[in-house]
Amino acid sequence: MMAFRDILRRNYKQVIYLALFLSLAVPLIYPIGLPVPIQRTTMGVYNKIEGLKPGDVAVVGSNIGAAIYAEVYPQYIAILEHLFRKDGVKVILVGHGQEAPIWAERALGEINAYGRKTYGVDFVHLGYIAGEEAAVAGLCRDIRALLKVDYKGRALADLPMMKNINTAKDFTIVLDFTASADSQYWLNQAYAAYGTAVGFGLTAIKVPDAYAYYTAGQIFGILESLSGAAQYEVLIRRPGMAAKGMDAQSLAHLLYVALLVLCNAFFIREWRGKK
Amino acid sequence: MLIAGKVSWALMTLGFSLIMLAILYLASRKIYIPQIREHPGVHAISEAVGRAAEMGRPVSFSPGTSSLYDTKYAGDTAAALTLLSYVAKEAVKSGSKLIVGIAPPTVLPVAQAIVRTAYSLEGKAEEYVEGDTVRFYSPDQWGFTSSYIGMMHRERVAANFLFGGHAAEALILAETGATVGAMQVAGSTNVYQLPMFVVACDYTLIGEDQLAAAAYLSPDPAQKGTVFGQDIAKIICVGLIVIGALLSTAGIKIVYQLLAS
Amino acid sequence: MAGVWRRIASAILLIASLVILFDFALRNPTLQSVATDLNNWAVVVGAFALGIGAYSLILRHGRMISKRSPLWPYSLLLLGTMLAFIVTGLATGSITSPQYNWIYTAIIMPISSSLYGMNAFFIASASYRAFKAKSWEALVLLVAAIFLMFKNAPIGGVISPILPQIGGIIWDFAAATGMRALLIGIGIGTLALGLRVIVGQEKTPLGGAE
Amino acid sequence: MMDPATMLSLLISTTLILAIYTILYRENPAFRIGEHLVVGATVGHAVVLAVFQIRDLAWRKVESGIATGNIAGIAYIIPMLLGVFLYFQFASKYRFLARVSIALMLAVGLALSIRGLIFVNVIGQIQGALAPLTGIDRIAYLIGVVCALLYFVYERRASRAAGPLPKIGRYVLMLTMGAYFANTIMGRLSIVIGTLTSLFVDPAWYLIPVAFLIICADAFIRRKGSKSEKAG
Repeated sequence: MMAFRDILRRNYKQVIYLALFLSLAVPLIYPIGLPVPIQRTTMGVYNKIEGLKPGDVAVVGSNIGAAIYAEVYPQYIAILEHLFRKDGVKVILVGHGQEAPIWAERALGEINAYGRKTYGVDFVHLGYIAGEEAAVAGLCRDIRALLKVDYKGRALADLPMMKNINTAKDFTIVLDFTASADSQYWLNQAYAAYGTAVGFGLTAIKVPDAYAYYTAGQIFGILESLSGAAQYEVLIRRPGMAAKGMDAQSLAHLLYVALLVLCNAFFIREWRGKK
Repeated sequence: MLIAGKVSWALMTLGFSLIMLAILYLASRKIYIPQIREHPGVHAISEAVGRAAEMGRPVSFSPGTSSLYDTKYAGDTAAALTLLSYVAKEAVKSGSKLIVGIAPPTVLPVAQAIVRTAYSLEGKAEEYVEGDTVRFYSPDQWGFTSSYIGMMHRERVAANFLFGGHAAEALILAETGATVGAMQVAGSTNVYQLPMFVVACDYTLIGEDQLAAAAYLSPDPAQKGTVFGQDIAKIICVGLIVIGALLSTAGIKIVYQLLAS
Repeated sequence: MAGVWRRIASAILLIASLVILFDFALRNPTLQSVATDLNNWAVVVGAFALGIGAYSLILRHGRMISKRSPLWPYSLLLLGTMLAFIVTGLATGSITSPQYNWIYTAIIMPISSSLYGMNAFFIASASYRAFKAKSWEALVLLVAAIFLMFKNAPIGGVISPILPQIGGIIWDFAAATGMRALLIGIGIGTLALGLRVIVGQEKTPLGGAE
Repeated sequence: MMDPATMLSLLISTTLILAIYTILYRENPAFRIGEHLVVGATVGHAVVLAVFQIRDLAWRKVESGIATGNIAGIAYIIPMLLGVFLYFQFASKYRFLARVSIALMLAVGLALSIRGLIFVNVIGQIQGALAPLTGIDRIAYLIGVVCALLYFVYERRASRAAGPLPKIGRYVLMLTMGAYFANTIMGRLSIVIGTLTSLFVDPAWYLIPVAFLIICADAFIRRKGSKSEKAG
């Protein structure tokens, strides 16, 4: 017992690291299924997509990069999955970062998009548009003035789905996945100028900015970081990487709180002892 | 032909600059030298170096992972280099070994020049070892991090200074420093990494504190003038906020519109 | 000779920074193209600086190998890896060739992501050490952190729905007050530091007062 | 079944991840190997990038500038010269040449920072603070931001004249630091969860217990060693 206490005092860091490793690894191997309460902002996105009718057009802004992959990519997968389950809803993928198309293609592969629906009829991948907000504005004003071909170089005229889609007026909803101020682009260009409904999938750091728009009723919903993705996975009953990670998140957070309580308990005892 | 929306920027930059330059002029002519309060972290720098000398263990310094022409943290890097000059002089005076770890290649020649000068000013030019006192690690954030923490472990540094634009590696460097028992003073203008420094380091120069400390520690007293200029600029900002908020409560949005012009 | 060059350095510092500052507020195509070129010039000069870094590394590790200092095999490993990357990169002529990608994903990616992820472990040990309520300041730090943890992790809402709400209030307050003041202060401080360097009062960032 | 190249890549990367994480236990040869590998690799990578950058950003422009007589293109000789000047800092006689190159980089950086920070940080944040005082929360925000700003007043007399406000500002800043610290946890955990998930794939995860066994053995040997030292 003495020896154990000695180890704890001298190597408390190693003990903490081991505890954290276990609290992350165990739920990853044996998922516990801790409850995930659903936030209003997530419900907003879910209800909006649930309410889409055949013929509606959903634009998915795929601005995922390696830096935000961990938080936003799971949301992206969950949303695409939900959209692809809705019959007759047309999906357009477009981004404004160079990396965007690579991640979009990877996600399409992951949900087996090409096997489930017909490219050009049910969904189109436009690749990425260079030029930041000006490019988004151009896309909203007139798609064909900005883009002649899709990601793989097929002419837009050859894609039957794009026949009646010309401006942002023809988009039913826009869901932008991003980590930076570029979420503003769609809000300014699509919502403010054409009244298209806009929603976001964001990293935790960016949520506070977007929250102001949500409370003002300018956007229909936000997916917040990994927890937003996990909630969505629960909503569409497709537990994936986020829901699995959520158990680990919960346990790790509990461990952090326990550590804070513990260190203060030790501190107070020490302090009293000195008195 | 000012661009719409940038008028307020031009006016504010110009106005603040004039105030700062005016006080800088007054101070350099010794007409008015403002009294600047000392941040406890500034005092801690020399204390940490002294402690390292007593223990016979080295002092380490990182001027951040942002380059000299960084679009956001260039000022941060410049401030860190000014602080490096101070730390180097203190370290040479006290006789403790100094190790400077560099990530951005553009900062390397500057840091080499600063440290070399510090050694030769104390007449210890032979103690400066090319490539070893100022060490280039890697331009890559994580390459740099792995080397820096490896160095802290192997050299058992007793004082560690982290200034300048650090990114996600901030906590890793600071916590490793704490693990090897170093006394640490840190500072940054990267607001997302400041909390990491506050939690893991002994003293932290929060945001503007670091930029002001660079002026405070300068041997040239005139530089304190700009610190007072900073104060005036801030008090103007406080005035704008208070008046603007009160006016907008009354339904007048004039301050907001002025700033948006 | 040296005096002339020193004056050239001061002139470049002043003119280049003024061009870039004026370009922000004035609509002028010439100014804009000069500012863009200046920016590119800095990047080109910066690319040359890497040579100094590589030289410095080779000098240090070469010395360690020749002196057979205790860690010399690692120095050999470092220089060997560096050489391998340079040769593969220059030989294939691009950094996107499959060979290059393979060593990149096998070596750089895993090490970077594991170092990045190490933050989670260090958050644990740092908070255990630092979040003792030794002073009122530390107590404020601690309380804010605890409520934010309950706000973010789903478990917080399960324990009691009030916890995330308090966390939300603290978060809004922090973003609207402390963060705001911090950002304003940094903007003003950077302007002041920049002015000192640009007008030549502060020479240290140029390489120390000579 | 995986192809051999992927399998090899997976095993190497898993080994490296585990080697890097051993630093949490103590500094050791496995970590050193990872450390020196990543430095060598990233510097090599950066050298290649820099060579291409000089070629594409400067050399090609000079070439086409000479061909078409475009002065702006030919002018890219200047940064290349300035780049070479940097190396003169090793020769004590010509050290002043390097200052010219440094001045250019510093001017660009400082000017870009000033313009962005005044526009986004100062003007943007003041605008954000101008919301009407419609509720108790808004009033609290106003008082908080003023106190926190006054904390950053450095002149002695002005700071004293502000009374207790700078002190309150310090608490506001600490609250902010605590909140932002805790708010990053989730993102950081996501990354480590991602790394762990990549470790738990079939051939890779066998290496985890091996790593743990090595660490335990080392700890045991060191413990024994330190005991016998005490005895001796």
